Amino acid sequence: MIGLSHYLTVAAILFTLGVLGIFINRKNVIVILMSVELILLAVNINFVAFSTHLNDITGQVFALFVLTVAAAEAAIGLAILVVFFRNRGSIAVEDVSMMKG
Amino acid sequence: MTGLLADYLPLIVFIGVSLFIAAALLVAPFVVAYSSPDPEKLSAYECGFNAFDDARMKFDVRFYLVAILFIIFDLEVAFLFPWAITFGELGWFGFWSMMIFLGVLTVGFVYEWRKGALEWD
Amino acid sequence: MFGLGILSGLLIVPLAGAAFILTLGEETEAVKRNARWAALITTIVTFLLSLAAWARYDIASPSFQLVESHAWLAETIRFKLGVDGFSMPLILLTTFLMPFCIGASWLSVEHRVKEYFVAFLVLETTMIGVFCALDLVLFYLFFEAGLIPMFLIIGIWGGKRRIYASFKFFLYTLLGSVLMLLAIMAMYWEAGTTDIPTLLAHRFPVGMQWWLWLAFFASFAVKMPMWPVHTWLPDAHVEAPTAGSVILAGILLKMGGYGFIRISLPMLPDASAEFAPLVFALSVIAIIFTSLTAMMQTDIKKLIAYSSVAHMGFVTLGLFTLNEQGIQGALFLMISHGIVSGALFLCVGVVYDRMHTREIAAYGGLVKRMPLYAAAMMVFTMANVGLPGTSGFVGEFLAMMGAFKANPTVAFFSVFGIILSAGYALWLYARVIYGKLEKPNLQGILDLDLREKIIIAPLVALTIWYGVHPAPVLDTFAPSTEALMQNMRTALANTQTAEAAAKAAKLAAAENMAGPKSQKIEAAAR
Amino acid sequence: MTPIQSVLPAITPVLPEIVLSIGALLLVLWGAWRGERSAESVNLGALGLLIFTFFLVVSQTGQVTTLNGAFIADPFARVMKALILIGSSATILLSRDYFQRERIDRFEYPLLIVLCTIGMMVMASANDLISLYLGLELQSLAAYVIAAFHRDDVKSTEAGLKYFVLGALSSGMLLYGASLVYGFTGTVSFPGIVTALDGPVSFGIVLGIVFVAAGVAFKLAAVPFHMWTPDVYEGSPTPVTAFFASAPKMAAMAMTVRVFIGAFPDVTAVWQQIIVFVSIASMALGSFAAIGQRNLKRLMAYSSIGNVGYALIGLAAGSEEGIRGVVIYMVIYLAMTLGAFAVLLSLRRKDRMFETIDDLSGLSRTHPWLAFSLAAMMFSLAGIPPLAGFFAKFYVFAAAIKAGLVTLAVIGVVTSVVGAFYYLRLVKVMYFDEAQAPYERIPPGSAIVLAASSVVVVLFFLIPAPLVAAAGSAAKSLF
Amino acid sequence: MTFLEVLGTVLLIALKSFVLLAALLVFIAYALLADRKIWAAVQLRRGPNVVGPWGLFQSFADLLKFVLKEPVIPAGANKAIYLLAPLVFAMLALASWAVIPLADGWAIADLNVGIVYIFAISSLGVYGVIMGGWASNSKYAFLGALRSAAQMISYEVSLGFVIICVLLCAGSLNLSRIVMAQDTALGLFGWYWLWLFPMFGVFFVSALAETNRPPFDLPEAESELVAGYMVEYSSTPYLLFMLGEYVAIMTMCALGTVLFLGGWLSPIPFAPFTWVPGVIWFALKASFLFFMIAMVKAMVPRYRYDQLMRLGWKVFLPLSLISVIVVAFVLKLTGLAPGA
Repeated sequence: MIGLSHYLTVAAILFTLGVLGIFINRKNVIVILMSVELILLAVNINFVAFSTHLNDITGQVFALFVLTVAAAEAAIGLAILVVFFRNRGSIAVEDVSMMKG
Repeated sequence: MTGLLADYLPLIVFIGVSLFIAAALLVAPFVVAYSSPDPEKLSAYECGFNAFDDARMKFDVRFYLVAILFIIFDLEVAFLFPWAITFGELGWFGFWSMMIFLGVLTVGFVYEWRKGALEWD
Repeated sequence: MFGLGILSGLLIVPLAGAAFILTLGEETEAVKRNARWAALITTIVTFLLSLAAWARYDIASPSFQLVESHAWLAETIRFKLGVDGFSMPLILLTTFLMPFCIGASWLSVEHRVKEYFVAFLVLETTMIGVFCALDLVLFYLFFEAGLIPMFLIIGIWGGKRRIYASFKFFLYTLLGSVLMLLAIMAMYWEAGTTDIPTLLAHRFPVGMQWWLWLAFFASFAVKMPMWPVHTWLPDAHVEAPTAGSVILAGILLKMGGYGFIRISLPMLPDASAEFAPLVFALSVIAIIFTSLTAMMQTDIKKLIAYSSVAHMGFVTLGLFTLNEQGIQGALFLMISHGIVSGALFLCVGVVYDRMHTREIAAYGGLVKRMPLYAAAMMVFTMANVGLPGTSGFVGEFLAMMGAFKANPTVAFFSVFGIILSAGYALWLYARVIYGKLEKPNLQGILDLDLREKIIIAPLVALTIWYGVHPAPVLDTFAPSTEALMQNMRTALANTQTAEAAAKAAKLAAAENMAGPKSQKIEAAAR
Repeated sequence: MTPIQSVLPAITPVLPEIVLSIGALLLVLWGAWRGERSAESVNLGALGLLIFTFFLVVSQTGQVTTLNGAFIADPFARVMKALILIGSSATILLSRDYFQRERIDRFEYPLLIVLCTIGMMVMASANDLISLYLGLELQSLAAYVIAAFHRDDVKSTEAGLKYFVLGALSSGMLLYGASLVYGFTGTVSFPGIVTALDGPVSFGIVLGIVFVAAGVAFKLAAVPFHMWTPDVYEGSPTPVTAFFASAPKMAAMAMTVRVFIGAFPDVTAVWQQIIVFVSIASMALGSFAAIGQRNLKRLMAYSSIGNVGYALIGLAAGSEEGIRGVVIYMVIYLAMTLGAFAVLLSLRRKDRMFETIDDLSGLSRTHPWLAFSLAAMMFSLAGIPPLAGFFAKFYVFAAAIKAGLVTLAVIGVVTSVVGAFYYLRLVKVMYFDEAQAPYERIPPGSAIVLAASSVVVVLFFLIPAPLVAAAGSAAKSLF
Repeated sequence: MTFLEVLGTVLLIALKSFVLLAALLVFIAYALLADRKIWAAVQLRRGPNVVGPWGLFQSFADLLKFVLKEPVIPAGANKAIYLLAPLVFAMLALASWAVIPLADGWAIADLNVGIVYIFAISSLGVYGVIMGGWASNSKYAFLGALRSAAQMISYEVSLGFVIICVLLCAGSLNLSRIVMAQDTALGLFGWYWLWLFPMFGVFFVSALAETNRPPFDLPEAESELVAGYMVEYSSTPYLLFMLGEYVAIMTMCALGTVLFLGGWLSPIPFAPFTWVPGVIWFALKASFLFFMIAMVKAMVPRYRYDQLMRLGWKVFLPLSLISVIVVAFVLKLTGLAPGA
């Protein structure tokens, strides 16, 4: 049967994919936004899995908050991306490089 | 079998069946229908001109705006669902919490309205 | 007045003068003049105030006097001021030298006059603060704060390589003193306070004294400066304006010595005794090596700078002899060197103002055109060499005496230093003052004017006066020195007893350990 | 499952946040109603609101938790909130002139600052992971937007984008850590976590703490999660940079302290090494990387990285003295940063802003007071007494020494000497180099901020007791 | 439970699902015909009348025609996504029907979150549209897809608020329970269409917009956009889009029936009307809604796109938002809320 550890493993894999997606991705900023969502998704899996496992509602409440914030974050991320695109004419990652840090 | 599975197994089966029907319809003409492609037939519709660039062009930023507005408002709806079904059991605290929430939402809405985010032209 | 005592007054008066000068408007000729006079009056008032403090000071008492204490960072870290036999003479030296510095800068500083005098007055406050602080944090505060005005003085009004010199000066000194800060904190947690009188009575564990001493040493050695961390000094001296050099050599260098006598020796007696050989070695190297270096110099200021390093070697040597003569000598040497080296830099300033060069080779035969100058210079050179009859002699002689008592070998080597100093100082004098007046541009050089006479005359008088009658200064030092020595002797004795006891206890413990162990082995064997 | 709460929770402890929120909403409506003409009035309104809230915060006393234990109002929270409010108000003061001249003085800017401030205040008062996260996000989301506020400027939007991407990543890390902590302790409330951790520590908890620490380090801009800082600081409009360097730093530090001292006080062994490492790395990078910078905003970015490293020394000590040191450090850092940016925002000539080190050349000739203030800030940042920066370092180093972290303290002082080098360089440029054409008159907002922060920095040593006492009681409330 | 038992259950469900879907598709075939007939009647035409008596087999003939037509995949298209799009669209449209209760207990999956499920599934329909428009690699298709998507999501928000109003009254997310909550002695006057009449109106119009029905059929407006996102499609891929749209329309009718028209309940709550099987009432009500939709198509002129968006965001959204607040207040003050 599928247990807590399976959920945690899936979440860990998703989380890793998300982080790698941000760091390794060299093509498109949209992919980065998606990676961020992936990370939050992994976190939510964790929360809900723990919540069920512990028989405690808090985790699900947290997950709901995370969802909300994720939406707001996506909205703002997209907005900034649009503004950037208007100025730069590109959303390729290598073009986000006016300043080298 | 757990209750969860009992609830959702029919759903999965149903989706499977509808997928099957749709897929059968999709595949059917490739199996039975006559086919003779030629370049003119396969070119994209362009009012008689040849397509001069990739069709996936830049498009109006307002579509993004609609998408963003949608994300925000649709999510608020998601918040309202649990509140609505436990509405009777909630005390005044729960009631006013959501009213404040909706109030904030309204303020945001007014702001968008006044900023012209809801105008299409 | 406002619950503030005379020492606070000494800190506030220069600051008030600085604030007044700051309020003067755009830099016009009139404003420049006003700034000069304001600075001069402020420093003279400060000097008079310090004389008033001196009048109230009871020379016979070894304890801290004129103490005032105000709430500050915490109950145990207070704004506490006070003076004793070590600090009072140094405060007087500071306030005494300041008017001369102002006078020396009267005409030579032409641009940004306001800021110049502000920097000097702030510097004066910090220097007085160092000498009268009775709290380690406060001490550190003033000790470090002096860097800022000095940095600006060298950097803005200095010579060609002023930026290099100012950075080197600042960073060297800062690096040394931050370690001191850590040591102060450690002392705070150990003793629960940073109050200097309390700490003087506190016995730090011997193991802790070690690294505390090293941390303080890092700071004071740079400030002194001791060999091999002295390299900032020649640069700073050469680049600084005349008055800056005077203050640097006259007072700032004394802070290191003051730190040793105020903190390292009395608070960390065991470590001081332990590390004395190290200090001796460094001092002797400084005396001989820098004296030799001084001989090679072609720049007058640089030569005097190296000679300062050498003289400071005598000071550290004297301090760490850990006997009355050595310490007294070192202290006296600090005062004397403050006057003499200051005066020498002023003399260099006199010719520099006229010729705008400090190359030794550019001068020669000045005695023909500047007899008064030559005479004054003669006195200071003699004092620098340490000839009897000048103030330089008393200090060096006492320090050597102390050194002979403590470690004859070291004393023997340091004698070379005196010989060498005679060499470079007289050679310098010979090359600049004597010889043929053949340089064409020296033909028209003028002797001391009234301002310069006013500045140099008191210094000449003082140099000779202290040389023949050193008693007032020595008497001031005496009670505090005695108290210090008393304190150290008991501390060292205690440590020795404690060590012996510990050794005994260890032996006993080892025996006890052996007892059950051997029993166990026996039991096992059975 | 807890029963649905029907009793109204105590709202007086949350009053400052509520007032600020309601005020913000009213300002939104006012701004929306009046359109672009309202920029001026919204600016004033936001400023008044922040100041009013400041007094509200200061007038509160005692130590209470409310909102089901999610929110705590204690002296620590109050001090940090007061700092946050000061930082935000000062930013608004600093911004007006700049935004007017750049013609981007839209009324949203002060509003976003206010919203961001609400988030930061929640962070300072968070007593469980949920409120912590919500506060953090409210702060971050507003911050992303204001970073890209100059929306026609490539640099600004790029800064916003970078800030967003890395900020979102860091929130993700923090959340992942939070989920692990929740899973292995069964609770999200800080006191609950303390109770749950009373025993052997599982690997899951350690992992959770590591991720939380990473997220927190991101928000603090501490090494090795600092890489966004220089770009974001350089790209954002200068007043926004001033904001980022001030108030959010306070909030991030408050959050860090809340998490580590509030939730994990008994597992110091797990996180102390992390904090020590982060602290050392930040101090070192802050000092060495700054040396090569020409751009003042980038320089301030590295300076802020270094300063966070110093402040973290206090946290690493993990003691009451340490936290007191952190609080004092943040107060003084706030004054120094705001002062430095006030100067930076005054470098304007013929509608152009100047922001490289060379533009400061000879400032002491043309603008003596400006140069004097900036020099004071720089000496203070370098930690030279008697300026306030010295006391900031004094308290954190003292705490480290007491906690036995001598190596950390030694590294700290050594890097501070290295740091002194580049701060001195600025003084050198201003005082030793040739003068340029003078700049325009200092905008009044900058003048006020500069005067206030100069007074704090220069005269702090005269009356340090009130601040030290406040910081002491703040630290005490956490132990 | 053995493997065989599981297999048996699955097969049983599959059979039920198949029957339901077959019935639905046949129903839609005639609904389509009815649509055309009504339209024609309004315009005083006859409509389809060739295939079979009164054109009764017209829809089946159309199906045959589509299957036998040559499937054209444009050269520049992204083939996989191009074919996946109609599949996804049709499948999602059909999937909603799993939870709709045709009568008491007549639902394939009587989910306790049924309404959320429908809400979620119908939102996903946008993906099919976007995929199709993007994969076609044609300007018209792409623009049409964007406009279609924007329109669909714009109205979904107010639809959500409308549903919240119903939920406040019903107190459950389960569709059967929502129907049961309308089962009062008042009969058809106890249903929510009366009590929430403005919401019913908003729902009806939103349903039109949500399904791209006239007068909101802008994305595929023949005169401007030559069939919008479907412009490049032919043969059964095209059929699947059309089918999906009609299924979605029927879903909306069914949903309207459940939420506002008392589902399978008899309008007059006593015998002999209660003897009539619930599914008949359900079909009648849904048909009535479909008739209304068809009439709208026949009678109302098409909107401009900006008018459409304005209506969605500036009229319906505030209206439904205020309704939620008003309904909540009324329920709270009168104590009528379920479970109070």
